[in-house]
Amino acid sequence: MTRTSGRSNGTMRPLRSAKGVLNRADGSGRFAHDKTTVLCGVYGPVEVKLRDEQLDKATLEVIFKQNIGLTSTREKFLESFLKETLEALIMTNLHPRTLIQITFQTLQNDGSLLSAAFNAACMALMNAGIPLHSTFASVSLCILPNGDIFLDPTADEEEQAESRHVFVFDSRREGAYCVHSDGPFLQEKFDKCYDYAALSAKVILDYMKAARE
Amino acid sequence: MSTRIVVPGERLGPARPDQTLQAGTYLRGGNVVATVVGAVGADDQVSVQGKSRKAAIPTVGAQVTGKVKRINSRMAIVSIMMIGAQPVKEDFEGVIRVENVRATERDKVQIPKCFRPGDIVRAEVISLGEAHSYILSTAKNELGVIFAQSAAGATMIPISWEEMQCPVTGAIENRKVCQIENTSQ
Amino acid sequence: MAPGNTPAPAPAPAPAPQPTDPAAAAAAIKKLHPRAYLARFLAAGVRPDARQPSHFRTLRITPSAVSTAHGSALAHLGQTTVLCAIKAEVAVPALDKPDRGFLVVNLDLPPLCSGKHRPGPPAAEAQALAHQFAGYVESAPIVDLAKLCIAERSACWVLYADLLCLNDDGNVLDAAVAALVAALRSVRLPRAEYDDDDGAVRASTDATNRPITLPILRTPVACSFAVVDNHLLADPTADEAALASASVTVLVDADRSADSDPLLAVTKRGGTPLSKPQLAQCIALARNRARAVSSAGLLA
Amino acid sequence: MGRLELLSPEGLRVDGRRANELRKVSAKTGVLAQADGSAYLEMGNTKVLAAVYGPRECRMRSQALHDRAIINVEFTQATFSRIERRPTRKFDRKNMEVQLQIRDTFEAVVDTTIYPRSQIDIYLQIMQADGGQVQACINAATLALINAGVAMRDYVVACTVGNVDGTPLLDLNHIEESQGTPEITLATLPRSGNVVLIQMESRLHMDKLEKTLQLANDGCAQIHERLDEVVRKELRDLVHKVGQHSNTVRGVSTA
Repeated sequence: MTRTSGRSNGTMRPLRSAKGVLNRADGSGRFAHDKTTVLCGVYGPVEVKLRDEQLDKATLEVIFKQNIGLTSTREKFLESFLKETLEALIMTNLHPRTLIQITFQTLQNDGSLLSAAFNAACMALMNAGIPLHSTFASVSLCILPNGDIFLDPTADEEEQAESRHVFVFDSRREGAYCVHSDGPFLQEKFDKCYDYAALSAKVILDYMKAARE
Repeated sequence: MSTRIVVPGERLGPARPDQTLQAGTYLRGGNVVATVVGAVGADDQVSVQGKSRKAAIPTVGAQVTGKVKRINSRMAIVSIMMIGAQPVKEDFEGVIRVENVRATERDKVQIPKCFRPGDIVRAEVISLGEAHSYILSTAKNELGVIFAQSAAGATMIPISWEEMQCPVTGAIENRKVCQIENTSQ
Repeated sequence: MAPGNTPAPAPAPAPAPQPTDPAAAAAAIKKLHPRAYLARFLAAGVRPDARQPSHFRTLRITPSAVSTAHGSALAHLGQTTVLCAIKAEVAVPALDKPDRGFLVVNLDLPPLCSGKHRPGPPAAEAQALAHQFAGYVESAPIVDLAKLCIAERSACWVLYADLLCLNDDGNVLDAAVAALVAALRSVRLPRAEYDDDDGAVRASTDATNRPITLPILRTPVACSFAVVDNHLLADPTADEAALASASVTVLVDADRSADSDPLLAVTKRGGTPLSKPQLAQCIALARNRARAVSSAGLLA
Repeated sequence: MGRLELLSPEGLRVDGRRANELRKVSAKTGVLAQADGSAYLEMGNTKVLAAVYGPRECRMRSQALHDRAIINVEFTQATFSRIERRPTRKFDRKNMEVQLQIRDTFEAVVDTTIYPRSQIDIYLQIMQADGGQVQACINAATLALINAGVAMRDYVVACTVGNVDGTPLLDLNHIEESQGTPEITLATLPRSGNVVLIQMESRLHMDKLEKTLQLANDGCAQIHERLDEVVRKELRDLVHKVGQHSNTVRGVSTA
């Protein structure tokens, strides 16, 4: 099976990014895997509502908006997923009893949306000067019914795939911060995806580093 | 077992004028009546003790243990986690006002020199307060901070009634310390 | 372990107000220093409920718990209890899938099930959990939806699977998957016929008409783990989950649980990065669990 | 459609009961570990689960009363509780009305003054509905409150009664309810004989009322007997356990 775009299975789509695109936010970033584009704005640390205040660390609030359709439980799931992972990557203990608000807006969705969101978050958090334990990057893959593994799939490819996988790695490469795989898949293929994702995450991190300079 | 078991609404016996009503009972038409399920105590002390210990809420005079949630110049806000020796399932909120921190030199008390967020304190409920939290006091020797961590994250050791020391860095921090020795004897 | 998640060193034992009673002292430590309380157990290689770190709680299934439904089951995982009831209705198939029926799942965590949940719209956490659950059901279908079609483009079955958590003592997801699978297996539908003339669906009047069971494709078993201070705890209770820095859920097929068989889903959320061997350990434990559940005949 | 014969010439009802016969009542308390108190109750095919949380800090502090606890009742019917699936609606007026009725019923009997500024939540979940949901909820809530150790002046027991052509029928099921039968729900405090709830939304001649209410009262007495049995049996079991592990058992202390 070949990919419609003429890409090879292990090639990512062209990456594009921009930082500081929102002038009212404390930090912002836009990240695009070709057509899939997510904009992320970071506000904070700001005052937190008493109810959400935490003694020893900052409270994160993640808001995810799609470009089309009504909000559903899908957004809540993505928000909780992003929040739990970002909580581990941001040095929240440096800003106790404050709020860091991270807002995502999908500009266009052509597959690998969650990965684009994570990558946009990394750009925006760095832009906002929020201390991180490390930079991070996310990679999506999918496995087709014939066993081919496609890196950075488009929406059509995700639709045809038997299983879909999202990974988040940090620059220290200690392990996966977040894994979400669904659909039937073999463990050996999963292991392969893990390795591909770890390698590709490094490529994205290098790209981010270059984009920063 | 000779213990008599009663259920809510069951008559325990006629009320006598010299008697005070015990927990778990009420008066109905000259009789003492149970309000909870349980076993009846000795017959001169008509009382019922059921699972009501589970349903503990702070009362005036009760000793409570809790964690300091936040402080400001006027008060420390405490999450009440235990009433007496009984852990509560869900925390209640209480405040220690600056004038209730200690018994002497009340006008010199500075909250940040007595409590820090995260400290575990023992206090007494002195009033149910008005609209908001339970009003607590630590103005007794056996009340105050019973557990605190230093900036280095170590459990600090009390060295006087107003100081605690970090065993790792040796740094001394100010607290309104609870004198545990007195209570455990 | 990420530096930000490093737990404070285990504090000294909290002085209990009445140190005479050891049970009361333990209860006090559990309440005031939950992390230290759990850490002490884990240091000794056991958990507060006497389980080994890799042990799951006992799964029990009470089939056909609701007589007003076409199929139902009550799943108990320790004290966590989830009820699943399935009602079937007839509907028109979707335009893009004219030969398929529907399975609509809905997982609800009402305030009844835990002191955490308050009345009103479901909390974000509960919604996220419900979505994760629904996502698993969609990406690894349990029922062959093509067999739920009564007449192409005209009529099909819709199975509404309503799951209600009755008691939330952690790991609702695993219990919910078990309740759903058991309930789907207990479904009995009347044999239905589509009448072309008036467009009505009627129960077959055939004298030998026997209720039909659902075409089950697989038996997913969800196995969740919590990471607490670098310990991997299978099937966490609510107290353990509250202290966890990361969670892993592995979905395996109990009918095909050999090492070479496919997995159905892997989700790892939260802090603490997990390496490939750690993930592999979760997967191996999950397969063991699925085999145990399968050999106990719980979901047959 | 002709009216269904609710009472046969032999005096039997659609489900074979006699006019003054209750459905089978069975109950169990302490069924939910997370709740402070809980009960599961079946009256025939009407099945309800009750959970009590509290007394605990008021969720909305502005609602707290300085001299007594507030009681909050949430009543929900599972989507699968009836023959027809019905999706749960957020603000169902009928449900809210039931919630208020049950709340008022228990405010009259729970000793709220000993829990100032706190809140007691009673969650009622109908698992199966076959008529008489309100009576089942009240009976289940009584058991759950007793199980939680919340102080009550007496049990509250509830019973419904209908009237078909002058004959009072005890404990209507869904078929009987849906025939437009006049129906009264009565909740009483069995020991003092006080009535805390009486509800009727249909037409019944004054002359028939007394006889109907009398039957409802008899029904309440029967239900009280059943609930009392459940409570005492479980308490006996607990005391037995206390006897076995002498001192450290939460619950009943035999001081």
